[in-house]
Amino acid sequence: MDKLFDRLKKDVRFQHGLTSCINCGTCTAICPAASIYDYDPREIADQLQVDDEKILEKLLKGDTIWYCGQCMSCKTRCPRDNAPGLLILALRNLSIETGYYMHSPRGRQMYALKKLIGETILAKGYCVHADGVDTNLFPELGPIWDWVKKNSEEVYNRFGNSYNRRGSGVLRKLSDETMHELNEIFAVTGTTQRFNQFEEDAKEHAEKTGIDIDESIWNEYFQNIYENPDYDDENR
Amino acid sequence: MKKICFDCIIVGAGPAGLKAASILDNLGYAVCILEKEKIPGGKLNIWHELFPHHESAQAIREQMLAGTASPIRTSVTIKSISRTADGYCVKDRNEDEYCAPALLIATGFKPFDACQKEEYGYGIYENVITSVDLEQMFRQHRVVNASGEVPGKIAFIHCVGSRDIKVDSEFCSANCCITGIKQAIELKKMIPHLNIYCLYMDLRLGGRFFEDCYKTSQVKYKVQYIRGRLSETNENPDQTIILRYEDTLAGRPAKITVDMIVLLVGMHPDPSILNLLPEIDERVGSDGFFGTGRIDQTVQTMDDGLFFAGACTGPKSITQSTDEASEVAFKISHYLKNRVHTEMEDQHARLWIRHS
Amino acid sequence: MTMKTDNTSFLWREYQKEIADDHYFYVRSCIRQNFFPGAEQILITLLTKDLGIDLCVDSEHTTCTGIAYHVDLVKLETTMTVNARQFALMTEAGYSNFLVSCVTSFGLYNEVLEIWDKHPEIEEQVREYLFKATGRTFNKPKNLVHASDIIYKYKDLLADKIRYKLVNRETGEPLRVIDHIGCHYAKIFPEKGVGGAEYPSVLSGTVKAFGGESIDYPERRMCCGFGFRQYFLKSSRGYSLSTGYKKFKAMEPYKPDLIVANCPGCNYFFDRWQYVISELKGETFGEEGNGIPVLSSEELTALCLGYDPWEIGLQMHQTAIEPLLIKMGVQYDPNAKYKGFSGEQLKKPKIPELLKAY
Amino acid sequence: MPDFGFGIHDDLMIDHDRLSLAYEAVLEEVPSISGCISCGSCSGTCVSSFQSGAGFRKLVMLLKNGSYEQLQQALDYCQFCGKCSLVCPRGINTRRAILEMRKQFKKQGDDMV
Repeated sequence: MDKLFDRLKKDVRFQHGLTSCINCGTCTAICPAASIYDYDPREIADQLQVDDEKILEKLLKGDTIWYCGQCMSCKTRCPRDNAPGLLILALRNLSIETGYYMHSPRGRQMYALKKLIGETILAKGYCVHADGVDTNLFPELGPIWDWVKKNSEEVYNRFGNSYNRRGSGVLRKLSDETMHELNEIFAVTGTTQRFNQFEEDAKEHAEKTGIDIDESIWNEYFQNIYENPDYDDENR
Repeated sequence: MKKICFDCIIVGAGPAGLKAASILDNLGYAVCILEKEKIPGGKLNIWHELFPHHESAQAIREQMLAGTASPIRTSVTIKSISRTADGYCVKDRNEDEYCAPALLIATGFKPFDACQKEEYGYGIYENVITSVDLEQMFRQHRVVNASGEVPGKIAFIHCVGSRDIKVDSEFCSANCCITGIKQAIELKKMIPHLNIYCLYMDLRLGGRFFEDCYKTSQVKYKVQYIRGRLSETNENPDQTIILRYEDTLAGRPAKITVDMIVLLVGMHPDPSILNLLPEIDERVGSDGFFGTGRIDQTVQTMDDGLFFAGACTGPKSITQSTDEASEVAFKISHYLKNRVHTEMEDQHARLWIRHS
Repeated sequence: MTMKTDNTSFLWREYQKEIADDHYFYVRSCIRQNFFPGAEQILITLLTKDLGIDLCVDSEHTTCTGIAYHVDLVKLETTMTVNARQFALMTEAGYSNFLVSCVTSFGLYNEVLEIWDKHPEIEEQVREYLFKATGRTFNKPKNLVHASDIIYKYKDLLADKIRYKLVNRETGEPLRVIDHIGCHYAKIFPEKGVGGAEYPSVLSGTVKAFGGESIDYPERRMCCGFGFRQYFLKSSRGYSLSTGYKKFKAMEPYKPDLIVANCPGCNYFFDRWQYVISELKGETFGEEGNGIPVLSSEELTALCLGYDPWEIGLQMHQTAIEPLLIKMGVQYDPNAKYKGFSGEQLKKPKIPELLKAY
Repeated sequence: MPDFGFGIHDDLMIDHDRLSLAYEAVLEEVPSISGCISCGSCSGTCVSSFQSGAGFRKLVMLLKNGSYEQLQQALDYCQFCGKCSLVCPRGINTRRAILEMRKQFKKQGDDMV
């Protein structure tokens, strides 16, 4: 297998994301994640300046790379035109490709995201759809959302009159052909395979940690990693 | 409209121009200095004290002016520079012509226009000033914030317009670190209770006695150094300024609120004379400064009577500028001597005036 | 962007991007169709009816996969190919100007076009993927703009038609407006935003044209806190809330009458975090237990032009909009707020403990 | 109130507006610490930095930033071997400074010394 660094360098986001770092910290200064987690984008850029396989492997297996919120504020400020946010995308991609993402609690949350967002895309054609979102999963949606959900036909049809039906208004149903095309694109470009990998890896991990997992979204494993990815570490 | 001939014309009456003139006229050459400003002295006119010894800029200026007997034409706006068989002819706005076999460009530098770093708030927030503005305050012996109060907390921001691809200047201006330290000490002498913070990436203090200055600022004046580059400023309702940076030694984002911030603006090339000069593309560096910046003398000089000295060939301290000017003055002398030997007909070019 | 340093003052402040006059192919936002569907719909009306712009409202375009991309679910190749399909639909419809209502999408389309620009071999590969999966081909858009760009471009024209200015009817004072620009609008590519990344004028310019006062406050340029995976996973949702809270605390001393955002996600978070903060901390940021009303640039424009607040979906906001309506003197029917599509009076939603509801 | 399942985090940003009283006090006794240039010679030579993760440079930084908890932990590891004062290019009386730091925290009710 290629060296990890060689694989990382092939990612166009790595190429665009790092020229050279002078450790000035203008990125970390305004990084929302750095104010909340033990996270420092400057350090990540600095660590990637040297071709050190061990450092890279540690990053790929750790929690750190999953803390970034992708606001890309770092890109605006860098005096050397780096973009730590892009490096993060390249690192996470490699972490998934190598399977190292399963080494860290925050990496393992990929399964929950696949359930929440990935499946919505392949079923509805949108990243988010009202039918799959409720105040149990997202309590901050508030009482107004319970009202919307309860009266969804009455509420949404005011805006284009095509809720879950063919048409061009909001939350319209996409045609079977479109959904077929979307699925084909996912298959041809390798994301379908990636989704299957998330499922298989999750199943294996669920079994190892003695947690139930099934096809439904609100299964025990989903609930665990959605609400507390460290559940496993705490058990030990 | 008149035409005057000299041995050498110097463009710029700053430290480099004045130094070169003093040497050339001591060697017996006829020199004329052209200056665009109303008074000679160049940037000495905007500084109060000079690093590292806190010498008076005004006194140094007087000294330099006293050192040369050459005529200095001020308020000169150059309209054109042409290369003639005899050397160079510089024409000003009044159609006066100054001709000489040698032309020395000593046009200095331009302080970085801090408005370009929008996120720093210069030109937006009143309590954001530059190192140049602060010198003006020093000259008036009055340092106050926008509301006219004596500040209690000031931060110096290093590398403004230096080492920054976002404003198209990736070089280090080399003199801002020491300028900041000098100004911090000056401020502390003026306002003893003041808290001063310097936000730096590296402190580049290569000059003689610079490190002394740094240590004095730390130990004697308790200036605090924070390693992190300013990322953005914001203004509070009371017009104090919040700075956002990373404390890179701690590896954490950080903030501080101050009454004023001083942006240590870099030294940028002043390209205004470039359009007037004959083709010299190969003698302008990728950074916009004149000359090649190389040690190799054969690349350095071209045998065409055009010379450069001072901060127009790269960021320099006054000492470095005058050192370079001295060296270039001797090169000019050498050039003029060689010319006299090879082209006897040039003899008659010695100082004559022709009214036309 | 490289610009020579002589004679320029502010590099970006006056910067104007290219915004085509007419003939747009429109792509929707996932988030906004769900939470602020009225904004999606009224944009179409504003452009076609009020401005007479030719707009293609297509029914077969999908998500751009932006959220999935930034939570690392889909591969870059997939995202690029899905985006290519959107461009194919535009090409097939005979359009070359692409109008995006979502800021995440806007940033992503720009990113993809930039990648193709720098790496033509990647574009070639995406063309192959797309053809293999769908049999489609595409042209790249000539002009890519965000919904707030068009409103900005025609702000003066719209201001002439305004029925309600952004002015407090009682005092005659301009309303104090916080503008929030979605991070991916200009932070990734400053040259793609009106006014660049630091002080974009795309919203403040519109606010001023409509009679309001734009407020500068600390944390103005801080992200709303979305954070993609940080928000979607409950375990890290505190990231979003904390960042949002920081912004509210920073804007509080300026007593804003209104928050305007050009990004569907930001709109959602500013609206909902006020509810969560009121429940968790017992704090509200407006007057008398009201929150600070939050509008998108379309909602704001429509409201000023005199559209019925419930027709543009403002009843779907958790933070009540009524304090703003009253200040502006907007005539509205409080009883029509919770009416359905059929005209039926729906049962009112539950009321939060602290945050005022109407 | 609904059970949101998440809350508002503490801000991990360093607030340099907060004056470090302990730093001021140590500075009073050992003025030479203001000359620290964070070069790290001390950490490089420190016999216990591999355990504490902090050489003298970092102690000063933690003291200045008011990160007292971390500082106290790190201080515990110091063996007073004095190597840091041998290598310090600014001639800081590091030994004296560390003793002063310890004294500071003892004063504030910490009885670790």
